[in-house]
Amino acid sequence: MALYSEKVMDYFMNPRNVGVIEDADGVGEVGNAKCGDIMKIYLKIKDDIIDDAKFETFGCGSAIASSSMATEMIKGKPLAHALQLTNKAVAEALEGLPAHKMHCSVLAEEAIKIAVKDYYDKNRIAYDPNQFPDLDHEEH
Amino acid sequence: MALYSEKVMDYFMNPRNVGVIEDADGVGEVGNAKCGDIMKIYLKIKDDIIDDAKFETFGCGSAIASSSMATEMIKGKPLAHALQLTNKAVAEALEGLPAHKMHCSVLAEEAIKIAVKDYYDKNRIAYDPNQFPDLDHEEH
Amino acid sequence: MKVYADNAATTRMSRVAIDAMLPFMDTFYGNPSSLHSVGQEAAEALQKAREIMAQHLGCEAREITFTSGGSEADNQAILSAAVLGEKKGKKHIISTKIEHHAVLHTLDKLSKQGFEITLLDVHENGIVTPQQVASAIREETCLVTIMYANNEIGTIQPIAEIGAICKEKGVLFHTDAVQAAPHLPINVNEQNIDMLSLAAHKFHGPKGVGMLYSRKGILLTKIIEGGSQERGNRPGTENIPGIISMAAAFEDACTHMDENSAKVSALRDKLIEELSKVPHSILNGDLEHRLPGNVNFCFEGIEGEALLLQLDRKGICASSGSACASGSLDPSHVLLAIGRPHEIAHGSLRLSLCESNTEEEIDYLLKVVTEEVEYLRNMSPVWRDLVSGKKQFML
Amino acid sequence: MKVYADNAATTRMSRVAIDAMLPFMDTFYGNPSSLHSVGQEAAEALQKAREIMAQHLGCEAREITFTSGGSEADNQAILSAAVLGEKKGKKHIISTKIEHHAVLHTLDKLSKQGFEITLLDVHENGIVTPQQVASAIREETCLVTIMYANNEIGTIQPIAEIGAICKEKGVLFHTDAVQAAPHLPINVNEQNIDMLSLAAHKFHGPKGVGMLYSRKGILLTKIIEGGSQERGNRPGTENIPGIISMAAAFEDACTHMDENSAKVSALRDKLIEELSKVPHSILNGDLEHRLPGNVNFCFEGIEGEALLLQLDRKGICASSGSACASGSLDPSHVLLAIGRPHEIAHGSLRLSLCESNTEEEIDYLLKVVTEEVEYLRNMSPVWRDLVSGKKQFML
Ligand SMILES: Cc1ncc(COP(=O)(O)O)c(C=O)c1O
Ligand SMILES: Cc1ncc(COP(=O)(O)O)c(C=O)c1O
Repeated sequence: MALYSEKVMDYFMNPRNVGVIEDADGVGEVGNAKCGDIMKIYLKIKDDIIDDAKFETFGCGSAIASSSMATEMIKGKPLAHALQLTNKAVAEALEGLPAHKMHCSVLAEEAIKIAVKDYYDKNRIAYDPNQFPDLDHEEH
Repeated sequence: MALYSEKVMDYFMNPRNVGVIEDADGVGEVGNAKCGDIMKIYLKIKDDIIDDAKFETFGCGSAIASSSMATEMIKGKPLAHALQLTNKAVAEALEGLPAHKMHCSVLAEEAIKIAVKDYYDKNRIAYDPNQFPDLDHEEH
Repeated sequence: MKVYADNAATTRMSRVAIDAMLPFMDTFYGNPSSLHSVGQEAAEALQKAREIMAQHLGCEAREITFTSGGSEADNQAILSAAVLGEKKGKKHIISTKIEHHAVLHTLDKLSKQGFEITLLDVHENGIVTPQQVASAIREETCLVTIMYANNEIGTIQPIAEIGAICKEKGVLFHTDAVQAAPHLPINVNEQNIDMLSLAAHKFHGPKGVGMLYSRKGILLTKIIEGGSQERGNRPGTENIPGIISMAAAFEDACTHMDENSAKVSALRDKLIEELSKVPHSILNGDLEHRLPGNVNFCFEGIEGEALLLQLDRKGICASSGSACASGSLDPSHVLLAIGRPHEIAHGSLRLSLCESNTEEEIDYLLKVVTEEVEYLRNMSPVWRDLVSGKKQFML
Repeated sequence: MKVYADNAATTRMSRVAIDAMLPFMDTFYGNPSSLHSVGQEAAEALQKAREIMAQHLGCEAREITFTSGGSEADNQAILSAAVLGEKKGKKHIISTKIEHHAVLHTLDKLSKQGFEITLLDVHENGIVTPQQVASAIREETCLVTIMYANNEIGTIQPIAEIGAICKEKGVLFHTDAVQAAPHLPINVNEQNIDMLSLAAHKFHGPKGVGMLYSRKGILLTKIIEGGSQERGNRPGTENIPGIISMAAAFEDACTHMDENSAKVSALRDKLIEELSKVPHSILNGDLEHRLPGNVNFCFEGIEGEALLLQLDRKGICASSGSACASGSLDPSHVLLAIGRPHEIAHGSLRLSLCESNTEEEIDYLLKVVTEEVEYLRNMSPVWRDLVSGKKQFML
């Protein structure tokens, strides 16, 4: 019973999609340094499809793995799909996270949603605000 | 730091003067089986000298060693000498007893004194009763 | 000849237990709380040890808390039940007069804190009946704690039946299985056990390691404060080599329980049969409901410590009453509880066997014990009085 | 390359410690409470171990109580002082904000029982001054408990001076020397220490064994009830192999204290000098009053756990904050107490060395730590904001 599953270690050690998209269509940043985790997701969107996704993360192993896995799960998928991504799905794709690290998958879910919202806002696309997390809350 | 000194073990393992003197001139018995120790000392006395001394003991290793050592310390000695034998002297001759076993040396001292008193009583020799332990007390 | 017949006091570590331990001293020496691989290797081994223990107790791994020994496990079980009881205003605890001091002294402490303690009497064979327990349980009872098998006289209690009564009445049931495990079968669910204590050094495992099983849902009270080891129930860096070794020894003993038990019981029965022939002696404990390795006799007219020292001189390691009580001048509370008078209780001998004892050793034991009892009787003024008719034999 | 740099979490058992232990597993395996020779051999070895510990602490053998570890020793010391204090109506205890959880959580428990606890602040280097202690002592103070050296940042406290103040004011002084011993000299009389805790696994001894020194005359409170082992202060069959092994490891370390300390300090100083060159990093703890083996840095813009995992992948075992706090998401209470903001405290790395670490290992450590800090900074949005000027550097 190692702390992390092999999948988590793989996505931490060999993170997919790490980096910045300079001309991103949507950017989402959640978390704060005081709590020890910040995630930033960059999206490149073409015809309602996520053409590219990248992340930057300040945080623990499972935070890095969660953001890496989350970007992989939405790349090439329609925006609607990205909006349906749950933290549970991220954690399951990682073959589980320790209970006290589940919040990392929540951050990944939120960062993606905020990035989509950013894209909608920038492009003045109408949406239901209730489907997005509240940026101002401080607890993670 | 074994429980008992080598001397105690020697006097327990190879007890000197164990046995009965059938025609003893004085016999002293102290202790009680409820407390786990009974000592009986037999004295043969000639011209105020302890010609022979033997013991029987129901009790632990240090009780047996104490009675054996005590009989040895008084054999061939004047009665006055036997009356001056202290439990401390017995314990010292045994190179020490554990604190919770010191009462065994007290029993040995008392048994000898009671045996001398028995001799005085049988032979109607006057003595100061205060120099003898009180037979009736139950604590040891 | 050297004969170790004091396995109820402690046992020699087995090869299995030592071999299991060694790699965790200088190869897998990590702290399981450390995130790095050396630490996580230790964490994995710890979890595996927990699973092994759980498997043989019929419980879940997370229901196991490793402790520093049997005493700590007993203390924690009882204190936890007391804290839970107190919250509900239930401050009555039931136990027996023949428990180990780790239990009795914990109950003394609770009694000073306002708990009411009922110590059940036992019958002459050392057994407490389920009916006694049933009648003692009240509305305010929060715990029944009764040992599986007694360390001095080897009596096995009807714990499954007692457990069933407790379950029915909604009272927690703890059993001190330090002497029972792994000589007797244990399945905490079938036997209705809520909490159970073990100590590794009683089954060829290491000293300084024990275990508390506690059914899930029972909130444990910490007796040591600190880090969050053992799900927060037992702070302090885990004794990994000790725990691994305990699990190996336990598994080994459980696997061989039937054959060991058959072998040891046969040796025991021979000892009991032959020693019963010593005049004015008596077996302590029950003949049938008895630990495979336990033999305990009282011999009239002699004192136990002297007998022990004589036996030791002939290479035999035995005990009189319980080893832990040494330093005390009172005879064993267990022998008094089964009705032995003080005079007789002082003259007790416990021989506790294990599967490495041999037939030849038993023959030697019989010869030497018989001789030494006679030798000491011959220098005992009590024996003289009995033989001469000045006093009456009690046995 | 494999580098174990987490010796403050636990150490690899030394050959000396293992060799001392082995014979007590299957040759001298007796229970010291047993009267027979196998038991008495164990009792003699136990006494010898006690004398060895006493000799190197400058105390008497009977002032030593063996426990299951450092946490238990800390708990027992503090509870004993509290019980003694309460009897005299003195219910105030002084400690610091950077103690181990074994101390802090015991104090929390006492605080719930009506004790008033003063946790002194420490300076940015982690030091508490004797003057702070002197001004905090009141009429009702029954105990000052301050660690000899801190487990996270390695800061050494002026315990002899603090002890002198306590002695003058008639207040008991306990020090948790779990990290200090046997790397720093200890003499309980010269340093005016009334109680002191040790744990064997921190100095290449076994896990599951510790020790409490308590000056004669101080009545200890049992935290485990049971038999009369350890002069009645610590019931439970003694962990003889563990205790013997602890004494051997302690003696070995005390004998080589000067050379080990010189060697380890040199390695430490090189690490500190070189890591200080990493931009936007800071050393935690005092440069001078520092454990020979402790190095602790904060690196801005990254998180400690991720760094640990990266280092582990390269064969380096290190720690971030204290191992025992793992499972918690809060940054180390010690780093917060020395004034590191949360953001910075999250990015800490502790490397703790011992005498078997080598120059080559240090070079490897330096190379890998520098690389991995840079790697993680490059994927950190915080670092990007700092570098781009969107946020201001704190370090
Ligand atoms: C300063 C300090 N005190 C107490 C302890 C507790 O010791 P143990 O885990 O051996 O109980 C530790 C180590 O974990 C420590 O570093
Ligand atoms: C029945 C029983 N309970 C508890 C204990 C205590 O175990 P330990 O000495 O390992 O703490 C013992 C053994 O001494 C025992 O025989």
